Amino acid sequence: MSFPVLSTILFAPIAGAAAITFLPTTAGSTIKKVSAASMGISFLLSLMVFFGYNWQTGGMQFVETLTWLPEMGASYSLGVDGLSAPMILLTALIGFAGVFASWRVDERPKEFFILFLLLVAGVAGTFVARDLFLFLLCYEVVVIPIYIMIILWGSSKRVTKEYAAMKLTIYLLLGSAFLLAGILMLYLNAYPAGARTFSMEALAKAASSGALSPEFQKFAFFFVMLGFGSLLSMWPFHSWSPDGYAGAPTAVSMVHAGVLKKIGGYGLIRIGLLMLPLGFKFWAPLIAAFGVANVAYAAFIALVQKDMKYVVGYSSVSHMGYVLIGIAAADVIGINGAVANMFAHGVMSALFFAMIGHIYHATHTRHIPDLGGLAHQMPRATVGFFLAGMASLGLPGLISFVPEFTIFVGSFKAFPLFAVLAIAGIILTALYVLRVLADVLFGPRRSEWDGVHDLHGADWVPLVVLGAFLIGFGFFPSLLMDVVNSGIEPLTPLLVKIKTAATLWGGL
Amino acid sequence: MNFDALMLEMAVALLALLILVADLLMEPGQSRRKLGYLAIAGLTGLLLVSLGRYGMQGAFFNGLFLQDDYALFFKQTFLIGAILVCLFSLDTVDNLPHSRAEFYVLLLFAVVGMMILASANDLITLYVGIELMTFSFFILVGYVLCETKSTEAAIKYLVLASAASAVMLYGMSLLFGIAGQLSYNALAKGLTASPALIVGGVMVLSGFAFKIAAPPFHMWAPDVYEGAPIPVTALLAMGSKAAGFAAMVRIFAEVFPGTGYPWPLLLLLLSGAAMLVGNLAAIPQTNLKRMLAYSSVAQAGYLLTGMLSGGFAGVKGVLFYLMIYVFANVGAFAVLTAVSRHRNGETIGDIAGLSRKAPVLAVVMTVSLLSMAGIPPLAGFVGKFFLFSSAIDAGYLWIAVLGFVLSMVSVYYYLNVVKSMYLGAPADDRPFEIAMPVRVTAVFAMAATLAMGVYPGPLSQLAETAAKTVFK
Amino acid sequence: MENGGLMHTLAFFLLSGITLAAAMGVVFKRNLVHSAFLLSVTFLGVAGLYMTLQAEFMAAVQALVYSGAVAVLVVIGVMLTHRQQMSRSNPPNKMLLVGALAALSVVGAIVWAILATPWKVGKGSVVTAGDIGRRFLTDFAPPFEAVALLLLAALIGAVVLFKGGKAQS
Amino acid sequence: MIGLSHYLLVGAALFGLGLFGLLTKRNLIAVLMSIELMLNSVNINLVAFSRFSATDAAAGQVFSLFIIAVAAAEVAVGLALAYAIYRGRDTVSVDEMNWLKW
Repeated sequence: MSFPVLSTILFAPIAGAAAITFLPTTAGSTIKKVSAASMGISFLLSLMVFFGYNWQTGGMQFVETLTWLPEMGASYSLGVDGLSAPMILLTALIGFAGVFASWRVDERPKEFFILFLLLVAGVAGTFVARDLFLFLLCYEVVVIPIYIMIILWGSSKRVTKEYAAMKLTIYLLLGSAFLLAGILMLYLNAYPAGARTFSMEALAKAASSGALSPEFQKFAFFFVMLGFGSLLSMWPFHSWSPDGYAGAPTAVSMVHAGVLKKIGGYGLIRIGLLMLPLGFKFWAPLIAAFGVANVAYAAFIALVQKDMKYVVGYSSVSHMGYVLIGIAAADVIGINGAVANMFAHGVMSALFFAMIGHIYHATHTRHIPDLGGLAHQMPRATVGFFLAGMASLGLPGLISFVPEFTIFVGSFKAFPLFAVLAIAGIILTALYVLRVLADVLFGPRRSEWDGVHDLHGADWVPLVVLGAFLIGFGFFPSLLMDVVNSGIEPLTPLLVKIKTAATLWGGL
Repeated sequence: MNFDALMLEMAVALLALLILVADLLMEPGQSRRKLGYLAIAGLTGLLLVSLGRYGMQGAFFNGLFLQDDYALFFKQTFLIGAILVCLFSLDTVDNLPHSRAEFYVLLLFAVVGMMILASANDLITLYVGIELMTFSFFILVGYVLCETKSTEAAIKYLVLASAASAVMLYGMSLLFGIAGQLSYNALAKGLTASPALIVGGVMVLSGFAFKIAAPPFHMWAPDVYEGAPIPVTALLAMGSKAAGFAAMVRIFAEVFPGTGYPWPLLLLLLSGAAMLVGNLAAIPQTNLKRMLAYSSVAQAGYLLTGMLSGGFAGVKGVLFYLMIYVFANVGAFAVLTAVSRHRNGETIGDIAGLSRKAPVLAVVMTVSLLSMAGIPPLAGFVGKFFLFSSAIDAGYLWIAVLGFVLSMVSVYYYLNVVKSMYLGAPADDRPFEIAMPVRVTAVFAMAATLAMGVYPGPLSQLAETAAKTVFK
Repeated sequence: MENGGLMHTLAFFLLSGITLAAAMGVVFKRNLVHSAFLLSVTFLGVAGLYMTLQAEFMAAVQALVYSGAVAVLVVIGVMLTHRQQMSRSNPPNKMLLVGALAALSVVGAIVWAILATPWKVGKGSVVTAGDIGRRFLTDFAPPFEAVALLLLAALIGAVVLFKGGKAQS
Repeated sequence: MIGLSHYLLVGAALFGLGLFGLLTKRNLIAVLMSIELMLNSVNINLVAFSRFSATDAAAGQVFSLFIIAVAAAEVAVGLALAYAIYRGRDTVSVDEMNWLKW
């Protein structure tokens, strides 16, 4: 067996966390260096995975398999395909940037970085798992560290951080309760007792071989949809998200908005579409409708927010709407766009939160009316903020233009009305993004911010690495799209097969 | 008479008598810690011996006493629980005003009772096993007599347990009337559908519901848990429950299936009620022992789902879950012992700021509670996975959904404890002293909870082998 | 006593009347001492019923252990713990109605079960003390030994609790 | 003619009286006495069954002997507890035990 790249990506943060437990509480800078080193290893290896992934051959690569729980049919098996390669890169990228965005955490740094590294490892695990049991294990690992991080290092604004943390935790866990039930049903029904397996490939095969009746698929998919929908902040299960992000410390907001939510979209495709295709098709119109609700509703709310983090929080809810519409289109182009958009949104929201975190650290406020003219005092942060904002409204040449465009192309055939409504949502996005940029960065110089620090030292890292991807993938979209496409293209036969399957409302 | 069949029970009983005699030979004022070590060493030795006894099948005393892997698995569960409880109760016992050695003696007697329950294959053995366990607990619960709470809890436990026994006995007498015999095998053949079977079965089930603290017979649990000394609460929580399930599963697997009544429906109601009542009532609790009591009511509900399917898959889940529940429970109660020694209280306020004073204990507490909630990668998740998948497999989907949802609700009150430990300010500035045995127990319990969550293979195989021996 | 005869019928009604009347006294009397003595009478009545069932050994044990030991123990308990006015020492609590309803419904269910079940009468037989003794030492050896432990536990317990009660005062 | 059901009905009545006392008595010792009534009703059942219908008649009587032994021990422990709490509080009324919620 060759060098276990994926396992190293997964276990480097865990090893880092284990090393930190033996460091004294006072060794703040050593703790940060250990975290940076372990995340650095993960990041470099994930770059290697992403760029080393042979998208012309496609399929699962970097495969690792170990027997784990044979009597349950679960194995420790990892691998990446075109769908998960971007996601694992995104995870490591944001995890790496997150460590540097937390460089100024001086209160109980030991606990902070242990929890952060565990969180990143958990997220990474969900994306490289080829086994549903391993996926579940990693899926729920992430919630508890987030809870503790929010209550300890978060901030109370509109709602207290305890409330925000509890709300987020309970929403996600309740969602996961339904997800677990759905997955268990799938596991138990796909194969008879004795031959049961958690292997994702085998389960996908069960669906295509007709072992799962359409009624069962509809039923089970509903549970899966509730689970992943609440994780993806699908309307009406979204309300934990803005509160949670506003309460969370910067790095947690980055990871959560950047990658954790994406598990929802990833799961809808990997588990919902592949393992329960008929159920997926049946509920797709509802998902698309919820997606439109996400786009429009969250954008409207974002317009009137006064706290920067709430603006970005609602903006992330709104962007997830596009992802939902793209996935629901059940069409290669739409899903391509959705996956690419998840990556794009991950990078830009992480950058957004990193910059907000920095501005908040410098000015001690996130209240938009209190801020203004920061471009004078903080030109570097302004660049980052501006980049993220422009990407958010889909400026050509930045990362999210191509994915969003692809979603519209893909979804227009399936849901013309919804696609048009969603395009209209872009106008709202432009409005709230520009409003924040104008109110916070531009305008007359304000003397009270004269003494604040701009980005310096470790603060540069998030801006540089995230910005590089924002621009790089913007100018060379094929770097991203080719890989994604290699994962989605093979779904064509499946998508064609379910083209005529029953749906909730017929064609819309 | 077959001594080999009774080997483990007799060895534990002899160990108890040995401690009793040794106590008489020791100076009155002398510390009784050595006797505690003796108990721990003896039990550990027996645990090791018992590992070699898998695969020994047999029915003794005319088929009234069974030796099989199922019973053995339970006996090991009890032994492990008792060893860990002894370990973290060493200091508590040292601080008792009197009768320190008798504490270990009674604890061992309780273990003998549980072991007999696991092997019982007739109603008399079952009854006597229950009573031996319960009697030891009456006294242990009331052990700290300077505390009126403790005495009061003992009285409540005595009255309610005796009443529950009386109801159960009445039910048993009706079963005897129908079948004319008392052994499970004979009952299985002789029980015919009749009104007396319904009434008798329900009464027997009520008695079991009391032992496992399932509603509406759970009312004793919060009071008794709160009043009893912490180590006793720990043993009561896992021992009484595990022993209750040990006997109950056997009866429901061997005696009731052939009678033609839908017994699983009753279990379904009991299970749903336990999950709902336990989880919802736990939310407003501020005393951690009461909170854990209601949480244990909820655990009984989860465990009952494993009995719905009436097959070995569910029973395997029950066995697995009970074993890991022992570790989660020991972890939580060991931490609580340390906190209680420091603050002389067990409320959520007493545990505040624990992460600053004793970070290791705070982590142990967090892990134990989250395992009870069933969050991966802790063992509780795998346990619930086995239980609920057996229920879904048997067609009881909605009870599993309810279980999943309510276990996520339970995270709410568990996280309140976590919040208090991590966010709250410590209530005092005194240095926090942790006795070595408590620390060792706590860390061991946490390691076990983690290990069995990440690699449940060996334990689940063992549980499966054991579960299969009940379904011949 | 031979089964089925007039004597037997008379004895049954007399003894069960005594038993139930005494039991009602145990429950409804306001004076705890009276209740305790009536409890003893109930036990003797039950012993009599055992005689009518030709279970002489049971009757003897019932009379000795229950009427003798247990009832005396209860009386001692009453005497030890009650020094105030005895005439109102055994009052009911506020749940009379609830308690009555609960008890009645349980008894109703039991009576229904007894009357509606076709009992297979006829196979039973008279049991001698020898049978019982043999069973104790063969089949029921494990519970027999366990009960010995249980009595020891109760003994230890009584001592521990008594000591504790003393230490406290 | 007196048959099985008669004895069972006497047992049922005794059980009901015991249950009623258990639920309505205030005094701990009275509660213990009520439980004894319930246990006696069980014994009547067992002995009656073993006389009239049981295939294994001895088992029923053995069972009731076990119950008698356990009941005696129960009374002993219960009274010791009653005494302990009486020493501390000067009362054995169950209602007044309010440290814990009843």
